[in-house]
Amino acid sequence: MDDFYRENILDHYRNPRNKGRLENPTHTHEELNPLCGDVIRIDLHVNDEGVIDQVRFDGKGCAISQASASMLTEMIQGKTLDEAKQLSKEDILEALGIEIGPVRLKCALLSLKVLKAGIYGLPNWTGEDEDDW
Amino acid sequence: MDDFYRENILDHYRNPRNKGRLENPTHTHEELNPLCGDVIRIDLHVNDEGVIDQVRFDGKGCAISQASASMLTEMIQGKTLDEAKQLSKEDILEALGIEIGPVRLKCALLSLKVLKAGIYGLPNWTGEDEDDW
Amino acid sequence: MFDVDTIRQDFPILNQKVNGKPLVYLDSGASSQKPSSVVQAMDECYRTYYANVHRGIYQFSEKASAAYEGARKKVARFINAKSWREVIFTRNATESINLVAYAWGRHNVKAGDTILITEMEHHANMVPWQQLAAETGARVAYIPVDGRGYCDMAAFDRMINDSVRLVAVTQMSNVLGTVTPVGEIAAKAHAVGALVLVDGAQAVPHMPTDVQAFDVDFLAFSGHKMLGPTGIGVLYGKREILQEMPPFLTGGDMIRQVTFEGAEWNDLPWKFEAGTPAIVEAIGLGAAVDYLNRLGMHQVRKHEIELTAYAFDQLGQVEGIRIYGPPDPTARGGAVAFTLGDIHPHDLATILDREGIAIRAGHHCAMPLHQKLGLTATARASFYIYNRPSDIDRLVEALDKARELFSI
Amino acid sequence: MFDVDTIRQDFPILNQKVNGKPLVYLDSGASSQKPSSVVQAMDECYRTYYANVHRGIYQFSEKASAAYEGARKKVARFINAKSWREVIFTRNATESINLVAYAWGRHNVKAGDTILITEMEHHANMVPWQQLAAETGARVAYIPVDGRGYCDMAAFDRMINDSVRLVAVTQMSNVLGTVTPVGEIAAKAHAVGALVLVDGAQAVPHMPTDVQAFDVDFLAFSGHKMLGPTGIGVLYGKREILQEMPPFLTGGDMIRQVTFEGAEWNDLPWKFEAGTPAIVEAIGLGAAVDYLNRLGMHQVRKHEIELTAYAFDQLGQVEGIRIYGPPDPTARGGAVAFTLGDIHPHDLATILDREGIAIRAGHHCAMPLHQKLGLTATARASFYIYNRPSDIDRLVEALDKARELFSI
Ligand SMILES: Cc1ncc(COP(=O)(O)O)c(C=O)c1O
Ligand SMILES: Cc1ncc(COP(=O)(O)O)c(C=O)c1O
Repeated sequence: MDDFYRENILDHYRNPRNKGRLENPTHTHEELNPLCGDVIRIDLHVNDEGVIDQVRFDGKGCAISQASASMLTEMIQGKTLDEAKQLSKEDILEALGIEIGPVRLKCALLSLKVLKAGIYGLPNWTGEDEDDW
Repeated sequence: MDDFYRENILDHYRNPRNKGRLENPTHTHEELNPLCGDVIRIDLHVNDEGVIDQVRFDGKGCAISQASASMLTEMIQGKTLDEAKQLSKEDILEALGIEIGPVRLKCALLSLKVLKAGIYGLPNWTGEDEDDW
Repeated sequence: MFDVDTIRQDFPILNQKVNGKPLVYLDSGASSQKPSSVVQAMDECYRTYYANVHRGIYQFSEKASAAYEGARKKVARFINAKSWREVIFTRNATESINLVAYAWGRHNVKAGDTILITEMEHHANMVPWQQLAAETGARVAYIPVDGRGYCDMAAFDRMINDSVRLVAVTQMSNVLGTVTPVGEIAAKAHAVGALVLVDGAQAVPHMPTDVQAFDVDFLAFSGHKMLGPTGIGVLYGKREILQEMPPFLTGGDMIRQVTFEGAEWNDLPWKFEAGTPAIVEAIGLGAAVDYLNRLGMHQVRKHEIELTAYAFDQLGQVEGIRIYGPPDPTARGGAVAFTLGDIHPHDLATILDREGIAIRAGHHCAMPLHQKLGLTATARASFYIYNRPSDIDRLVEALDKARELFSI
Repeated sequence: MFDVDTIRQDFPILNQKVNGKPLVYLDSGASSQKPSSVVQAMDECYRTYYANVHRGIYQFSEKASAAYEGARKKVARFINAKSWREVIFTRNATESINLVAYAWGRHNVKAGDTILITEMEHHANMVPWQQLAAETGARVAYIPVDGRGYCDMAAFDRMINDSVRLVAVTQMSNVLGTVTPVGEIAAKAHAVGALVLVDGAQAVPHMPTDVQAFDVDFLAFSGHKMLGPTGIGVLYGKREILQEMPPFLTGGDMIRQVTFEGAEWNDLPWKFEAGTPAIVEAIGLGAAVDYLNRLGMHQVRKHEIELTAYAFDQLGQVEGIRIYGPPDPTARGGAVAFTLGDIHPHDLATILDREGIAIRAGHHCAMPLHQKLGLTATARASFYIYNRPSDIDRLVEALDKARELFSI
């Protein structure tokens, strides 16, 4: 076998970090991957200092979407909302550490889309396509 | 030049036989060639013996459609309606005496279509396509 | 006669490596590959006699017109239509169905009417009817699929009544593979005065089709799933019905006469073909029909029954696999949907791709069916004339690797 | 840079004899020939990486998807759209216009509203509006064409008022050649709150197009007239407007989610692309755009102005000829309609065909314009990048023969 499904990815998939829901989120949003019907929901709690002190993701999906969501929660936990907004497609891909085709890219970026589209109020952010020309 | 526009055709085109209208036709019908908007109308008078004793065609069109209409009137004049009904695509083509492509065929058969569709009451007779398979 | 190795010589695309492994193409249900003769027929047109059709009074145009209309006649014969005038070229099966929903549906379906479809329809044969219902106040009712994946004919018998205007049903499910009894459905629908539209997108490429024997009113299918090019589809409709329908798209070619005040429509089938048609694609589809005729559709069906039987045998031995749809290979087509343990079908497809094996994963444009099955997605392997038992062996090997990787 | 002899090497089809005479192809207004690179781009797809797009998780499908979406981006840049999401692939210009008539028109045009079009529209940009008017109780009003073939802008100024919902106008007449001032028309239409649809079927292949500079709301055109394959057309629409429109055709690919109760639509542009699209045709169109970009659209336009000027010069000397449309070659495109004495255009086309010259004869899908001109048909020669002055010389010679034969 090759190294597409790296240890790292399978570990996050089998043992997702921050999985579940928050009781009192300050931000919550979910998005669907129309390709397959997978759904990811993210709950955030931002404290008075503007810092994301709690984060949970929920949903069902493939190893790529689940692992990247799990990684994403680790990346934004403890950041300010503004810092978290800087998160880019490249950051996610770097965390996954694999080359990814255009279709599975939608899986990889689904959780980022939840953040951008819902929580940051960018409803038209589509994950990856917009600036690509 | 070649022999597509034979003497015969140009003669019928320049000097059409039986051109005009009848005062008291027993049958009258017109059809349009949707390809170009050309129209041909045929008036018949059938006498008590069932014989076509008068025939006129009217309309504007190309040399092929005009010449074939002119020839057609000569072919049916003096025939019974039943005899005239036997007239086929092949009869017209033989009279024209040329090889004709599928598009101009519509011009060549427009007057026959007027007869078949209107005067013989075969509204769905389309000239040439139907049986061709 | 039917020899896969010989057939494969006509499909050089299959003779490639993907990710270093010999390609195994198992996604013909989504779209088939094309034999060289189809690509050549199109090339020949572009390189030697291309022109717009119908109105051109010069050699290329006359030749192109004859080829285009000749393709229509080939298709008409292929499905045993009574007349070539009953064959309308569209872009794909989806457009064919929408044509009926707009041009027939908007004028014949009213509030209170029922449109009967099955639970296993492709979105193409579901959403247009949902839209029609939403606009007219009619309702869509769903013929259930039973536990084994068959169309529940007892339920159909209860549901068919004179409120039903149309029964729109797939002839072969693109997920479960199920072949439906369209002849029986048509007879019962006609008995209550309903029309029948058959979605033949999956069936027409894979088994003999006879619209007169089935006595269906409309049949929709796509060229690209039956060895033909993209950009061309077919709507068959009974002549009397098409004749009564108003046009769908309007513009050039579909008119007899236009004035500033309005227009008169052209004869069938051109009344439904507005604008410059997919000329070269129709010619390509004609060549595809020639190819299938040379093989013989009964032989094609036989080959796929054999492959499907082998697939059930071999896949059935993979631990953790679950296969959907009827297990009887004579009651189904060669589209085999499955899941493997809790491995997401997307992951499965990626793993298989890295082994050179092309399958499809997702909802296959049948979300409601997946919802009913309690799934968001399945993996699907689908077969065609160029597939061999060894392709299935390769699939099974790769599934075993996936099980290892995901430790199931 | 722009060298016709070099260009002609890319069009081997032109290097043939017809009826024993070297072919002169003067019917690009109906459909253009295709350079080898376009046919090759399509062949390459079919022979090396063909698969259905969007949902396939394997290499061919990913490559085909990238090529298909890449073609969209090429087209978007070619017309200077703000976003590739504003480019919808259809079958042809006719379908593009119908899409607007159905999905925008049925929801935005009411009884008493006006749709303003010109007298010289192609049926494709006339009949859909007549149908919309008939269904909604709106009316179609016709901007007159003046004696020289120009759009009567003074009349337009009088006709444009706030009952007008849409101005639908050709950018270049396929009969008169007239180029219309679409920028000015758009500004005045927007001033009264009307939208503007431009029929670019004849213009986009032949001159630079900038939808942002023109500020048009919709632009429709066909691939087959601009070196691309049949079976593919384009609808450009402003994003905000497309976003608000309901879908037209429904089915797979254009949905985000379907349940038994209904559906949610996909993002732009896919919301308007139901079913398997014309994948390979889009790729071919992308290659055609590449070809045109290499030549440069300003150069293409310049070449055609020169040819048209030469055609007016030479044809003008043929006794008995009457040429229609503006004589100023910078105010018109290279579609030149004419009549010769009382020779019927059909006869003319046949005579020319026998000399190896392909022109078009008929009403060119503009019957109302011909009615206004008092004609049933005209002959039309139309030029493109591969035509040369000597083609026009051959045309003139053959017209002289026709005059002899018909003794005029
Ligand atoms: C001005 C104009 N509009 C629209 C069309 C229709 O194009 P298509 O037949 O490709 O849909 C044409 C082509 O004949 C045209 O010349
Ligand atoms: C059963 C069925 N119906 C309809 C379609 C739609 O076909 P197309 O996308 O070619 O319009 C498909 C193809 O996926 C299908 O499998």
